Amino acid sequence: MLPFRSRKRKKPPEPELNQPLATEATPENQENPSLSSSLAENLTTLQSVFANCTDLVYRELKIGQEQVPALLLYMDGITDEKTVNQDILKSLVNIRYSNPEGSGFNNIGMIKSVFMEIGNITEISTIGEVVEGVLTGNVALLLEGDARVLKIGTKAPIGRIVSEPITDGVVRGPREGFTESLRTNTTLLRRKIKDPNLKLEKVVLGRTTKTEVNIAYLEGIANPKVVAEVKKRIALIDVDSVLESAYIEEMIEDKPFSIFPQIDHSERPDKIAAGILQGQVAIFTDGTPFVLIVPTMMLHFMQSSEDYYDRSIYASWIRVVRFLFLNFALLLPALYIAVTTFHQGLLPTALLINIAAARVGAPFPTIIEVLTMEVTFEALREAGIRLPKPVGQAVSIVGGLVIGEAAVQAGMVSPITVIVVALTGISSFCIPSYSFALAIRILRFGMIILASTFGLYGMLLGLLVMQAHLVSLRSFGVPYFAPLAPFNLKDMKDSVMRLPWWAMGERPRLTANNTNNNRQRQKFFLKPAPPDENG
Amino acid sequence: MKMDKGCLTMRKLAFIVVCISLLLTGCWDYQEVDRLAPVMAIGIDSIPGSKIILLTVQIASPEGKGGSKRTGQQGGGGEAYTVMNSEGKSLSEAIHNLSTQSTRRISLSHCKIIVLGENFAEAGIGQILDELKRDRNFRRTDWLLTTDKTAKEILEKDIELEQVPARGLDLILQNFTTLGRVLPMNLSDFSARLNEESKVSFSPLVQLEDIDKQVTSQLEKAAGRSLESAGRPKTLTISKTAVYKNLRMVGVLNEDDTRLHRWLIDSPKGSSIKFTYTPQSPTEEVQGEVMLNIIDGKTSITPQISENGITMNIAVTVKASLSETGVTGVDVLDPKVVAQLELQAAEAVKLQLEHTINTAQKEIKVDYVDFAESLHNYYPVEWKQIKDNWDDTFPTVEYRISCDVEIRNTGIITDSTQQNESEE
Amino acid sequence: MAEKGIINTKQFVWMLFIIITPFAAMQIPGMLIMQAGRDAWLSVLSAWFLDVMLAIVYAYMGLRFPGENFVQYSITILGKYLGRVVGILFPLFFLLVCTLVLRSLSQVVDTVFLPLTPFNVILVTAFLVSALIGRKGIEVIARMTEILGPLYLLSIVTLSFLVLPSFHIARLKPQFDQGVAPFLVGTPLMLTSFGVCIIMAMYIPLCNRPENGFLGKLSAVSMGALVVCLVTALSVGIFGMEDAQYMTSPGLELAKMINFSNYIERVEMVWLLILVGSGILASSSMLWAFGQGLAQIVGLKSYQSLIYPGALISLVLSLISFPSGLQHTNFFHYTFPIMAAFVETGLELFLLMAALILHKRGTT
Amino acid sequence: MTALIMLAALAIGLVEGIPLGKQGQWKELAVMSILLGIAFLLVMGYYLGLPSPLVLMERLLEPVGKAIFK
Repeated sequence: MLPFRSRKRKKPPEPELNQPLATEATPENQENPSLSSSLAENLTTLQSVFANCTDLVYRELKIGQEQVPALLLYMDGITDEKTVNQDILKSLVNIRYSNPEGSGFNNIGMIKSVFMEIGNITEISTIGEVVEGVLTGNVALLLEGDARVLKIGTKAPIGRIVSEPITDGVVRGPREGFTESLRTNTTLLRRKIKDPNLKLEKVVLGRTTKTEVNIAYLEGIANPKVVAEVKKRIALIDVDSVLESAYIEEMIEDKPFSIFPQIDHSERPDKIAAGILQGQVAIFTDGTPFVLIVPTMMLHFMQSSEDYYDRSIYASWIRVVRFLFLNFALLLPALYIAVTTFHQGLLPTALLINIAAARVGAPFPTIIEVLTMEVTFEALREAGIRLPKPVGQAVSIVGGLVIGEAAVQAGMVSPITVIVVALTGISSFCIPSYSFALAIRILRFGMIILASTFGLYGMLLGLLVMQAHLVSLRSFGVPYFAPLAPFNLKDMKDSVMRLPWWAMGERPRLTANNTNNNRQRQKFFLKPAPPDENG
Repeated sequence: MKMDKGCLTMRKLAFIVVCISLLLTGCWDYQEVDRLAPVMAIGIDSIPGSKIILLTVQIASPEGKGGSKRTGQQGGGGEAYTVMNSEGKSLSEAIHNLSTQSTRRISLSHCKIIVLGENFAEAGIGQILDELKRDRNFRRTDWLLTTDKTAKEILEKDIELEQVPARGLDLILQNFTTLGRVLPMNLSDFSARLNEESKVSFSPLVQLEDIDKQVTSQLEKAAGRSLESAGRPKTLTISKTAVYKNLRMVGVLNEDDTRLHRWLIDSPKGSSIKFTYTPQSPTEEVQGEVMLNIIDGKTSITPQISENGITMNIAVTVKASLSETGVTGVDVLDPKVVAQLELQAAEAVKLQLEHTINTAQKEIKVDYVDFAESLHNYYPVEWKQIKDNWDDTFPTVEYRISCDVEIRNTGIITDSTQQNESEE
Repeated sequence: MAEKGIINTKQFVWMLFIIITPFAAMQIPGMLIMQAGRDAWLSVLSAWFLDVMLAIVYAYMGLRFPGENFVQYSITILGKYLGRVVGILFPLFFLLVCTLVLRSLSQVVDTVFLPLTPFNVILVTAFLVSALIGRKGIEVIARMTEILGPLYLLSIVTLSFLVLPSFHIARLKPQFDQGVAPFLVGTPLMLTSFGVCIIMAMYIPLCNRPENGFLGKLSAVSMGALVVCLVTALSVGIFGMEDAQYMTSPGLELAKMINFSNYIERVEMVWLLILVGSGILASSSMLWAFGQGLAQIVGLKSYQSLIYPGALISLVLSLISFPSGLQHTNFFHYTFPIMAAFVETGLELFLLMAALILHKRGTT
Repeated sequence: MTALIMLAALAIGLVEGIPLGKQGQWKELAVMSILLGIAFLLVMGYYLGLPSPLVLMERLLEPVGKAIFK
């Protein structure tokens, strides 16, 4: 009865909604000794904490006329060398001030308020804070005779410069993408939404990685229940490391065993901004350009940010095409098997004869042919992604030959199978979201198996089960398959089709806050039109 | 509603296990398409007096389809179709017997043509009809054809321009659905008609005609010498109609009657009217063979029961375009002339229709002109009395034909500029 | 209550519609034509009218006993013991309908899709999927009907347009050929099929606006009647009355007739797929109603655990009760209408009378 | 078939029943077991040659139906 054991797992205690966030709740304060006023003592403590950390710099110096010993502590590399040298060291060394009372220069508050030419300075007083501050790229200034420490913010702006995102490509639209630096990312967002209501709440996740996570939402427009739910779920995360937003995604999604992704992510600031503007909540994670956005509905995976920059007619048409090819990607090989091996009566006569002619002498049954080709295709795709770019191209050329011409020439597979597999491959590239396409890729194999057992009836059963699962999913309280089911006519304006911007007067009901009047985006049919020539 | 995660997983696991176990045992109906023998047409013959059915099937063979496309494989050639024969006490038995000679599974789902041989049709087709309707593979859209020869002969014949003859027959009949003189008959309509009050149905008659020889011999006669001829094989033609009554073939309509029969029970659309134009005033001398193409038209049969008996009012309205006037001098710009043409065309139509109805009443004596059905529709109460001896009543039914022809256009020229032959 | 889901009026309409639709795929139109001949489509219309009348009763009872379905208000009206005895008839009736519908559809699938696959396998898979959906609760069923319902309606309207060229109106004439007797007999036969949407009484308490119950039912039954009416009228008009009455599924034969300028043809399987899908969905609703009703009678906290056992009983019944399709058709033709009329009309009117006489009223 | 049905009953009993037992919903468990038992009895009855309840209903009501319908 092993599988049942998991039921016994105790659920984590349900947190109150108004409970403070995780950072403040961490029990560090108790086991975290205060600093002493002796610099030597502090130094010993810190050296034991940072034993064998060769990248830690201890810079001892004496300040003021009294020559008070001081210690600058920072991690080499993650602090900005220039700031440390020019702003901090210079201003410290240049202190020619003597305490008139002659009691020595021990006032760390004075350095902070009078001498330091740096903006971001906080006073801290525990070892733990010092350690965390140093590890996150700050400079700690310790002073003899003072139990307080100055944490001077000098995070180095390392990382990529803002460049065009690799995923989510567009023809028309902004070219900037998120980078690995959290602050850069939030800056990109802030530059798009200049509103004090854009809240960025900070959480630190990961006992070891201490990854900073920001929850961004637009107060008054985001649904407070969703915001609270996001905060609650994130607060419950207690892991030792968060290296990518996927860690968080897997932790907070509604149905962990569902095959469908329930949280969307993007590299594009404009997409995230648009999501926030329609009431979604974004989760920024330090160290990754991928920002999560919740709640997500299935349709979000089928939309590209470019849909909003193309004219609405084109965008609607492209969305329709995408849906068509979504179905192709899911069903085409299965349909091919079902029709050619179960329901030959369904084929037009001429096509039946053509397919039969193409299959004459084929050594393997259709199902094996299709499965082999599909698996080969998957391998090809995987090989193309992982390898270095020049090699990847070679792989796709060779692979294209293998699964294309050569296999047919050798009489291993019938040409029609190659056409079907190729069309399926192209179709799966039409799905804008990579993670959603992955789900479809897996389901495709399920469909192939079903079709090879029960033909179209099997496909029907598979579709029914899949559909039942899809409509039963929820992402942060929002039905996953909305607005198609439950059907919501007003939200359909931005679903399979996209109405022009002047017709999208209201924010989507499902994501936006429904309790106040903020649903209205603009006046209805606010369309500056040319003057009426007749009038 | 909140589920415990653990039990949910367990249920999913169980579901997946059940599904997989079901799937692994499956594939009962799995059948590779190249292991099929798609039957394109079946033909049924019988020997008079015996209950044995002789079945001919025409099977498309993919190998012969213009040569196989794959190189290095057994490259093409061969016929695009093969014909197989078998016999049995019933259709299904004969089909089962086919499997003794076929390496591939016989698939009937693509059969579109059913040809009934003359002997078989005359002996009665009831049993076959039942099987055709019962078998899921046959469709009610399948065409039913009768032949005055044997079905075997028909199905062994090539059709020009088509690789598989059944496909050719199918195309001919499809063209007939919109235009043409013969009313094509599918299984559904055939069966529905047999169930109607008159128990009469009909199907196109497919014939083998040596058109090449006919034309050559006529040309030879005219030229007075023997001509060289390529000697093309006989051709399949569909121009006549076989009439069934109570599941038995009882007669054949000739080409004219076939055409007008379609006028009567379907519509005149796609047909044509040919008549000799006689000018109204004796001063005009020209006479010409005039041909009208019918663009649109409608026929309605309205019965009327009075003390004198039953009268059928047949009203035909036709919209036509002038396709040939035969000779010049017919001034089609003159409204009077056009009115004359219309009147005379209507007269011609009347005569032809009368001939057709006479054939039905006097010669074949079978009500294939839908009189019974319209009586049933209009006089359901009276029909119950007439019904029992309708076969005797039918030849005596009076009818009145009114015809209205309207010439819509005169083709793409108005008047002919040709010299009159007589002026030469 | 065990079911916490809430459905809106639109979903209510589509759910009822989906309940009626499988009958268009099954033997019902054939049987109806056998009974009523050319007047079959008129029987559908009159059955529609009577069913709407009946809907008034159900909607009224739903409002008189707010938040209660008929299982609950039969207990409220008739007391703890008698009420339970009467109340349990409804869930059992739904189980019976589930049995018949799935058996019927599996037969169609067996003859049309998979002739060589053992019938039992098809039956078991249909039951499995339908129980799976039923167990997910009313919201999932409601959302699925919202997708399948419009699809179904669209497909049947398209079908009608595509087969119209083969339609001969003369074959529908004359009406009342055999007098009004066939028409009158056909009406109750059809009414018992429409009557399955008494399941509305299970839905009304879960509706966000129960006062729309009657209007919802009216539109659902009107659409359902349109569908069945189209199928019967078109089958008679295309195949003739004599042929159509012996068809196991006239709707399927109609779909096989599609041949639109030689390009759109052989699409009957697509149509049938939608039909079977909606049939499975309807059965899920039935299983759900069975579990929910039974849970309320016994007083359980959750009904989910009853769905699979209910499906198993239903499966066993459909396996052991009918040795052949013929028996099943006979049952559908002669026995089911009597039982259905008793439960759908008799019981509910009895409850109404009892409520009026005993002056019972629900608590708001 | 009988064996398969029993197996299915057993599987349903395990999959659905164990969580119920763990949650202490004994009443639900009892009702569920009764339902499975009914299914079991029906199959056994069929195996032993007893008619199914639907057949009994049919015997009772079919004459009525035949009187009304053709």
